[in-house]
Amino acid sequence: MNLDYSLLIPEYWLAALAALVVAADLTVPATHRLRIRYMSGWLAAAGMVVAIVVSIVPYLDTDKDFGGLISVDDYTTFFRVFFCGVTLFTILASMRYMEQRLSNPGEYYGLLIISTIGAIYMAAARELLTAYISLELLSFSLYILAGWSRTDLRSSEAGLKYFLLGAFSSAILLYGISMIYGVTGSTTYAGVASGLSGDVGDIETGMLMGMALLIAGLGFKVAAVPFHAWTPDAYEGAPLPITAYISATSKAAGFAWFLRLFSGAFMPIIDDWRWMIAALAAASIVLGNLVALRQTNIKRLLAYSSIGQVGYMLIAIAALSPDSAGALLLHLAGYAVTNLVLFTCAIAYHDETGVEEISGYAGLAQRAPFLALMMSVALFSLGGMPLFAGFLTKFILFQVAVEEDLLWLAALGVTGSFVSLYYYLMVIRQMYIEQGPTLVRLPFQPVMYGAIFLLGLGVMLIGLYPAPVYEMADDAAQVLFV
Amino acid sequence: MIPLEHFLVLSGILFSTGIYGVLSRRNAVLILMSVELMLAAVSINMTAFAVYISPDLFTGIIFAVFVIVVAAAEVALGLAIIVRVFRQRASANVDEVASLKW
Amino acid sequence: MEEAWIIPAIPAAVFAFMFFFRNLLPRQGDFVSVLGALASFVVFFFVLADALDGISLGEKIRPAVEGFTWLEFSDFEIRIGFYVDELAIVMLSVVTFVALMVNFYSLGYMKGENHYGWYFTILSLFVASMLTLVLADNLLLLYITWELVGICSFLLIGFFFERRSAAEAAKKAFVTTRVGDTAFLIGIIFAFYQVGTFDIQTLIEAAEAGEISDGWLTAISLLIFVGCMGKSAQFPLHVWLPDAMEGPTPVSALIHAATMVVAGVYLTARLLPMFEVAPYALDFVLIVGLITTIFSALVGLLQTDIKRVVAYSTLNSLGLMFVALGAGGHGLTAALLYLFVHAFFKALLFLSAGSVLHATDRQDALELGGLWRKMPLTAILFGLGAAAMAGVFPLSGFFAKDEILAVVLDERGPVYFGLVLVSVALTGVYIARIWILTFLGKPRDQHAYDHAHESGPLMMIPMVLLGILTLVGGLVVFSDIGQELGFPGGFGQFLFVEEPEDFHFDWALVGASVGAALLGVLMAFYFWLVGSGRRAATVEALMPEMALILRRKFFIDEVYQAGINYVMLGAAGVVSWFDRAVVNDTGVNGAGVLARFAGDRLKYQQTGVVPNYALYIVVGVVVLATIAVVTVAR
Amino acid sequence: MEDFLKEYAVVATVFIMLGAALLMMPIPQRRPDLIRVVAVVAGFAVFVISAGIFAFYDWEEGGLQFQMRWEWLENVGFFEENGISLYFGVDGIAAPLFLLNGIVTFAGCLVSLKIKNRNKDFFILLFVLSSGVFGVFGAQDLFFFFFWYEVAVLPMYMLIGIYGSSTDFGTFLRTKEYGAMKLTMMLVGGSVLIFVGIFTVFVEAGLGTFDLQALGSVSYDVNFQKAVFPLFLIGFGTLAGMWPLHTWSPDGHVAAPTAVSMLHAGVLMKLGAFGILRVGIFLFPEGAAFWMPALLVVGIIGALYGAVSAFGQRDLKYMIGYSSVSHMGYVLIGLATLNEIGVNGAVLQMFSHGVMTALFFLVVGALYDEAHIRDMTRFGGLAKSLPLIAGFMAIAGLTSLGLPGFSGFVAEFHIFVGLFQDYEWAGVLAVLAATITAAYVLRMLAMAFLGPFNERWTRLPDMSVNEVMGASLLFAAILFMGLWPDPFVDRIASTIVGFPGIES
Amino acid sequence: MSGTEVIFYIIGTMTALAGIGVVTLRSVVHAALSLVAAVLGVAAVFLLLSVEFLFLTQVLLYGGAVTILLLFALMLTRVRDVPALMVGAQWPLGLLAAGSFFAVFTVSVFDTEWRWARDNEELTSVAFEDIGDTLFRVWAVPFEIASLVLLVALVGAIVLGRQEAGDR
Repeated sequence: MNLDYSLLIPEYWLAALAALVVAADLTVPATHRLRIRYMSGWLAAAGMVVAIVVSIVPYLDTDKDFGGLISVDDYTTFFRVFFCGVTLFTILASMRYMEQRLSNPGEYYGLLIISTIGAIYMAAARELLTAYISLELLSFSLYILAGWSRTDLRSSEAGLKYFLLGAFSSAILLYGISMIYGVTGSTTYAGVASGLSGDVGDIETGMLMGMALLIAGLGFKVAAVPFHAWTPDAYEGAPLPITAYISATSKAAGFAWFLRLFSGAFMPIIDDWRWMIAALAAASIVLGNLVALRQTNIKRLLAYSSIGQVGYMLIAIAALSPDSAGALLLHLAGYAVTNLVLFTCAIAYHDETGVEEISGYAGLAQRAPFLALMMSVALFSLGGMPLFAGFLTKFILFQVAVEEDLLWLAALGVTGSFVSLYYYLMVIRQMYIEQGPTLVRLPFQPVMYGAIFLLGLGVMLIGLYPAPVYEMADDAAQVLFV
Repeated sequence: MIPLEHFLVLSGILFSTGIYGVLSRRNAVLILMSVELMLAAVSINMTAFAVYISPDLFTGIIFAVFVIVVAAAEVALGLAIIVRVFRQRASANVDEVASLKW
Repeated sequence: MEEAWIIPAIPAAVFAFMFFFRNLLPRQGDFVSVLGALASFVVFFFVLADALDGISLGEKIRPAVEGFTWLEFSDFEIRIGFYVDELAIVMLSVVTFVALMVNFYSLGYMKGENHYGWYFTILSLFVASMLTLVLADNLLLLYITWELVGICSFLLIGFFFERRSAAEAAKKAFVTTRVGDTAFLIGIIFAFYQVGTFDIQTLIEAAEAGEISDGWLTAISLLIFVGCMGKSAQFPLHVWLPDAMEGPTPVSALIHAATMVVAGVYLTARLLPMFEVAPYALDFVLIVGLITTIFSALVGLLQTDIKRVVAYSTLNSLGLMFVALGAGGHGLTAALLYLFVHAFFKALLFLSAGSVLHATDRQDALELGGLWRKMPLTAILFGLGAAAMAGVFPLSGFFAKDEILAVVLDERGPVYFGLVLVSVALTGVYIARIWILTFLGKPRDQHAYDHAHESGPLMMIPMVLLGILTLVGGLVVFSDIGQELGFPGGFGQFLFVEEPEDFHFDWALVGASVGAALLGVLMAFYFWLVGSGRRAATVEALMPEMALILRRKFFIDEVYQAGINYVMLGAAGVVSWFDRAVVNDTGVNGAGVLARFAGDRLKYQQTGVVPNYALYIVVGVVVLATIAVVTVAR
Repeated sequence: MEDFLKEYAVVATVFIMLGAALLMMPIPQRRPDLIRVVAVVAGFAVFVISAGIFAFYDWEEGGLQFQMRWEWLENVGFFEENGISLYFGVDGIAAPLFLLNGIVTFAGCLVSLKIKNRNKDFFILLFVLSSGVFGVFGAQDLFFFFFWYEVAVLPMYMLIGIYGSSTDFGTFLRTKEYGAMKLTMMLVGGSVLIFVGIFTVFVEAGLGTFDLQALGSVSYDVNFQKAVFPLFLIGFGTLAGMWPLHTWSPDGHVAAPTAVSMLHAGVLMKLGAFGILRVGIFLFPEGAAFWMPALLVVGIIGALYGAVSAFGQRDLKYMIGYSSVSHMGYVLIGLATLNEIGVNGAVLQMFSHGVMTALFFLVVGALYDEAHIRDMTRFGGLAKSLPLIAGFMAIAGLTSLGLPGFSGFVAEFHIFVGLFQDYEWAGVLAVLAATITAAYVLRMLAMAFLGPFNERWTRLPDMSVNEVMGASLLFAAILFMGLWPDPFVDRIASTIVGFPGIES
Repeated sequence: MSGTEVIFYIIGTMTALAGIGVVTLRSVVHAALSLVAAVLGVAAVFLLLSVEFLFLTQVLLYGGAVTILLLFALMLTRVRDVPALMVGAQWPLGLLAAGSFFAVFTVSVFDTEWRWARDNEELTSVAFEDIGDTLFRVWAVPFEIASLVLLVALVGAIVLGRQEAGDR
C-alpha cells in the first residue's frame, strides 16, 4: 500500500493556509487591521496562488494513488487548479463585499479554503467513503458560508434550507452507497466495477436501487431537477460571492465526483443507468430554462439558468465516454470562468449600489461600460454565442452526446440554450437599452476590474483558442478510462 | 442465523420513517431528528453488509463510524443554524421560514 | 447598314452625358439632346441609303445582323444584337423623325419648366430605347428596351409630378403596361424553352417549320400579344393611355403618336409569320383590334378634353392597325403604312393641341371655341390632322385606311368590313367634333380667348413640317413616287410579306371609305356646329344613360379601381391580418407566450418550504427506483 | 507577394473588422471623431479588399481560391486530422457576396457617421456583425461556418435595441425591443436546427473533421439526406426570410437603425440562402432534390405574400421589409430550381437584392432621420424639395421591380428562366409577384414623392454628402451588375457548374 | 428460531416503533426521547451483529451527546408548543412517498441475490485493535478529512451561534 504523503502536499498547504488566515485574523490587533486593508483577503489570495503553483508543478503527468483512496493524476491536477482558481477569484471578489457587509474575515476565508480541500478530494477520491466525507467537508463549509451574512435575513434562511436539504440528501446518498456496497462488496470504484463486470447475469435490483439513491444525492449536489429545489433559494439568500462560489465549485465538484465515479465504477452497466441521467438532464433543461424566463432577481435568474446548465452537463454523463468526459471538463472550465465573470461583475455593481434586481441594472452600459461589456460577454457565453467560451464548449458537449446516440438530448439542450438566450438578453436589455435613473459613472475598482479582466480573457481564450485548455481537459479525462 | 434481508428491512423501515418525518414535520429540529433516523438506518445497512459480506475488511463498519461522526457534527452545526434562524424570526418552523421562493 | 447601332447609340450617349453633366451646360444641355436627335436622323439616312443600295423591285433587302454577346451562361445567351430589315427601316424613319420634331418643339414648349434638362435627358433615353427596340434581333433585348421605354414613359407622363393626376397617370401607365409585360416575359421564356434561343428569326423559322407544337405556339403567341396589348393600349389594357395625357404635350406626341404605343404593333408585325402559323392567334389579334377601335371611337364621341380625344383617336388608330395585322394577307403592309402616316398626323394633332394648350392654358374644348380667329395656322394644321385621321381624301390617312379596309374585306369578308367602316365613320364624327368645338363657334371662355395667340416659330416649324407630311405622306404608296425617292417601289412594294403589293384604287372601296368618313364629319357639323351644339344636347337628352356610359368610358376605370381597392387592397389587408394575427401573434408570439406561461406556472413549484423540496427529492428517487426495479426485477 | 495577399485577403476582411472593433474599445466616448476615423478607414479597407477578392478571383480556374488554413482543434477528443480549422477560401459564389458585404459595410459606415449618441458602441457592434458575415462567406469549415453565422447574429439585439426606433400602428405598438428580441430569437431558433444538423452530419460522416470539403466528399445515405436536409433548410431558411418564418424580418428591419437594416436586410439575409446552397445542397444533393419542391412552394408563397403585404403597407420601412421577404422568396425559388440558370439567378439576386435593399434602407433612413415619420401617406411631392432622396428611392424601387439596366432584372430573369425549365406553373406565379412589386413600388413613389408637395416638409434637408457617397456606391453596384453582369456570372458559373446536386 | 433471532425481532420491532414515534409524536420532547429509544435499539442491533465498537460509539455519541444537543435545540427554539401544528400540510403525500419508497425498497431487497453474502456462518466479532489499526492506516485520509469536517462544524457553530453587534 502506497502511503506517499507527498502526494497530498497541496491539500496540506491549503489546510495550513486556512489556519494561517484564521490565526492572522485573530492575532493582528484591530487597530493594525484597519491599516492593512483586506489583509485576510490578500493573504488568502496569495496563498491560493501558491496552492495553484504547488498543485501543478510537482504533479505534471503524475499517475499515482494514495492508499487506493486518492488518485493524484492529471484529472486531480486539473481539478486542483480548477478549484484553487475558483477560490482565488472568489476571494478577490469577496474582499470589498466582506468589508462592507460581512464579518469575521479570517473564518470566512478559512472556510473557503477548507471547502476547496473537500472539493479537490471529491475529484481525487477513488473510493466512496473518502468521496463522501469530502463531500461533507465541502457541504458543511457551504452551509455555513451561505448563512454568513448577519445583516441579511435571507442569508440565514438560505443556510437553513441548504443545510436541512443537504443533510437529507446526504442521508439518501449514503443509503445508496450502502446498497451499492452490499451488492458489489466494495466501496472502491475499481472494486465496484469488478463486482459489476463479474456479473454475467442480470443486473441486481438492489444495485439499481442504490444507483437511484446515489444519483439523487449527487443530483442534489449538482442541482439537477427534481433535486434542484434548494438552488434558487440558496443562491438568492447567500452572500453574492458565496453564490458565485457555490455555482462554480459546488457544481464542478459534484460533476468531478460524478465523472470519476461513473467512469470508474459504473461504466460496465452504463446501459442500465443512462436513462436515469438522461431523464434528469431533460427535466433540468426544461424546468431550469422555463422558470428562468420569469425571474426578476439576478441571483435567482442565474440559479435557474445554472439548473439548465446542469442539464447540459448531465448530457455528458449520460453519454459517458472518454470524449464526453473531456468535453464535460472543458465545458466545466468554460462555465466556471464565465459564471465567475458574471458574478464578479454583479458583485462589483452590488458593492457600489447594493442592487440585486435585474431592473436595477438599467443604464449600466453608461454608468460602467466595462462592467456592462464583460457582463454581456458572460451572458452571451452562457447563452452559447460564439467568440466566447460557451459556444465552443457546448458545441463539443452536444456533439459528444450525438456521437453516443443521444441526439434527442442534444437537440433538447440546444433548444434549451436557445430559450436561455431570451432571459440573458433581458439582462442585456436592461444594461444597454433601458435608461437608468442616473448617468453618474461608477468609480473604478482596481481589484475587481482586474479580476474581471483576467476572467474575461479566460472566456475569450476558451472561445477563440481552446486547444490548450481542451487538450488539458482531454488528457485529464483520459486518465479515467485507462 | 438471521437472514441479511431482515436487517435490511429493519433499516428500510427506519429510513422510510425518517423520510416521512422529513416530509411531514414542520419544526426544523424534528426534521433534523428524522434525518438522524435515516442516518441510523444507513449505519445498520453498512454494518449488516460488512458483517455478512466482508468481515475481514469491514469497510462497512468503518463507514458506519464515519457516518456517526458526521451525523454528530451535523447535529451540532444544524443546531447553530436553527438557533440563529430562530433568533432572527422567532420560529423554527420551516414553513414559516419561507421568504425565499418563486 | 452594319452601322445601324449608331442610331440608338447617339441618344444613349446623350442620355449618359446629360444624366451627369446637364447642370454644367448652358440651357441645361437641351441642345445636346436636339443635336443628338438630329444626328440620329441623319445617320438613319446613311443607313437607308446603304440598305437601298442595289435592290430592285420585288427584292427584299438582305437583313443585316450585328451585335455581341452581353451575357453567356452555359447554353443560355443574351445578345445585344441588331437586325435591320424593311420593317426596322420603316420604324426607324418614324422614330427618328418624330423624335427630332418633338425635340425641336419641346425647345419652345418646355421653356422655363422645372427640371428642363431632366426632360431632355429622359427624352434621349426614351429615343435610344425605342430605337434599340426597333432594331433588336432577339426577344430579350426587345423586352429590355420594352421595359426601358415603359419607365421613360412613366417618368415623362409623371413629369409634372406635382400634379396628383400626373403622378397617378404615370403610375397607371406603368402598372397597366406591366401587366401586359408579365405575359410577354412568360411568353419569351416559353419561347426560349421551345427553341433554345431568344433570337427572333430563329423562333419564326422554327414556328414556320412546325418545330413547335400548336399548343405551345398559341400560348407563346398569345402571351406575347398580351404584352403588345399592354404597350399598344388595346382593350382591356387601354386605360392608361387617355390618362397619359397628363404628361407634357410633346411627350404625348412622342409616346402616343410615333413610338411607344406602336411598339406593340411593331412587335406583332415582327412576329407576324409566327402568328400566322399559330392557330387562333391572328383571330385574337383581329378581334382585340376591332373591339378597341370601335370602343374608343364610341368613347371619343363625348369627351371634351382635346388631348383626350386625340388620345382616343390614337386608340382607335391602334385598333385599326391590329385589325389590319389580324386580317392576314397584306395586312402587314396596310398596318405599317397606317403606322407610318399615323405618326405624322397624330404628332401633328398633338402638337397642335399642345399649341392651343400652350396659348390658352385650357385643355377642355368646352372652355374654348372660335380660336381660328386667333390661331389660324394652328386651326388649319389641326384641321389637316383631323381630316387625315378621319380618312379624308387625299390626305395620308385616307390611303392607309383604304388599304386596311381592302385587306379586311379581302381576307375577312363583309361583316368585319362593315364593323371597320362603322369605326371609320365614328372617327369622322368625334375628330371633327373636337375641331369644331375648339376652333369654330363662339368663344366660351372669353378670358382664355383673349390671351390666345399663335405659338412661336420653334413650335410652329415642326408643326408645319408635320402638316406637309400629313398632306403628302400618303403618296408613298405610289410606285413612281417611291422610286423617285430611291426606293425600289411604293410602300407596298418595299415592305411586304410574301410578294410586293402594287397600290391600286378600288373605287368602290374608296367610295365606301371616304363616304363613311365624310358622313361622320358632316354629322359632326350637323350636331355640334349648327345651332351651337343644341342638337347634340337634344340627342343626348334622349338617351341620358347611354351618354353617361360613354362619358364615363364604359366604367372600365371604375371597375379597375374597384378591382384594385377591393381585390388588391383587400388581399393586402387579409395578408396583413394573417401575418400579424396568425403568423406573428399566434405562431411566433404564441410560442413565446407559451414558454413564459409554462415558466410562470412552473415557478410556483418553488414554494420556499423545505418539506416540499424534500418531497421532490423523494418523488424523484421513488420514480427512478420504481422504474428501475420494475423493469429489472425477476 | 501576390500569394501572400491572396492567402491573407479573406482573413484580413474578418479580422480588420474585429480588430477595428477592438481598437475602438479603449477610445474614450468623448472622442467620437476618432471613432469615426477608425470606422471609415476600416470600412474602406474591407471595401477595397473585398473588391480585390472579387476582382482577382480567377474564374477561369474556378474552385476554391484565397485559401488559408490554421489548425484550431486537432487530434484532441473526438477530433482527428483537421478536426476544426480556421479554414477560409472563396469560391465563385462567395466572391460576389464578399463584394456585396464590402460595399454595404462601407456604405453603412458612411451613413452611420452622423450617429452622435454612443457611436463607439455602435461601430463596435456593427463591425462584429460585419466580421461575422465575412467569416461565413469565407468559411470552409462547417464549425466555423456556424461560428461566424452566430457572430453575425450576436450584436443584432443591442444594435436594434439601443439605436432602433419603435413603430406605432395606432391599435398596437411594435417596439424596437420587441423587434430586436423577435429577430434574435427567431434567428437563433433557426440555428438550433442547424446545430442539430451539424451534429448528425459530423457523426454520420465519421471523419472526425468539420472540413466542409471532406464532409462533402462523403456520400450520405439517401434517407439520411432526406432526414437531415430539412434541418438546414429551415434553419438557414429562417435567416433567409423563408415564409412563414419571415416575421422577424419586417419588424426587425423596421426597428433597426439605418446601417443595421442595410447590413441585415442587405447582407445577413443572404447568409441564410448562402447556407442552404453552400452547406445544405452541397452536402445533401439528394436530400435537396427531394425537398426542393417544398422549398419552391414556400418560396413562391413568400414572394407573393411579401409582395401583397408590401402593397398594403403605409410605413416605408415596412414596405421595404416585406419587399425583402418577397425578394428573398425569389432567391429561394432560384435555389429550388436546382438547375444552373436558376441557382445562378439566385446568387445574382442575393447580390442584387443586397445592394438594392441597402439603398432602400439608406434612403429611407436619411428621410426618417430628418422627418421622424415614415408614413408614406403623410409625405407627398417630396421629389420637388428632395431630388436626391427621391431619385435614389426611385432607383432602388426600379431595381426592385426588375427594370432592365439595373441589377434586379438580370437576377430575376435568370431565376424565371431557371424556374420555367421544370415548373411552368410556378414560373407564372413568380412573374406575377414581380408585377405586384411594380404596383407597390410605384404606389409608394407616387404617394410619397410625387403629387402635390406637402408644405410641411419644406425645410427638410436632402441627403448629406456622406449619404450620397454611400448611396452612389450602391447605385454604382446596381448599375455594374445591371449593365455588365458578365463578371458576376462568370464567377458564379465557375462554381455552380458541377456543383453537387445542380443540373445543367 | 434461535434466541438471537427472537431478540432481533423484538429489538427490531421496538426500534421501528420508536422510529415511528419520532416522526409522529406530537410532543417534541417525547419525539426526542423516542429518538433516544430508536438510537439505542440500533445500538442493540449492532450488538447483535457483534460489532461492539459501533455499539459503544452509538450509545455514547448518539444516546449521549446528540440527544442532549437536540434537546437543547428544542428547548432553545420552543416558544409555543401547539401539538396540532406539529405536522405539515403535506403529510399524506409524505406518507405516500415514504410508503412507496419502502415498498420499492423491500421489493428490491428480496429481489436481489446478495451473492457476496456468506450464508450460515457464525458471526465473529471485530476486534477493537483491528478497527483502530485500519482506521489510522487504510482510512487515514478520510480520517483527516473527517477531522476537518468536525473543525468546520465547530467553527461554523461558533460563528453562526455567536451574537454580535449589528445582528438582526
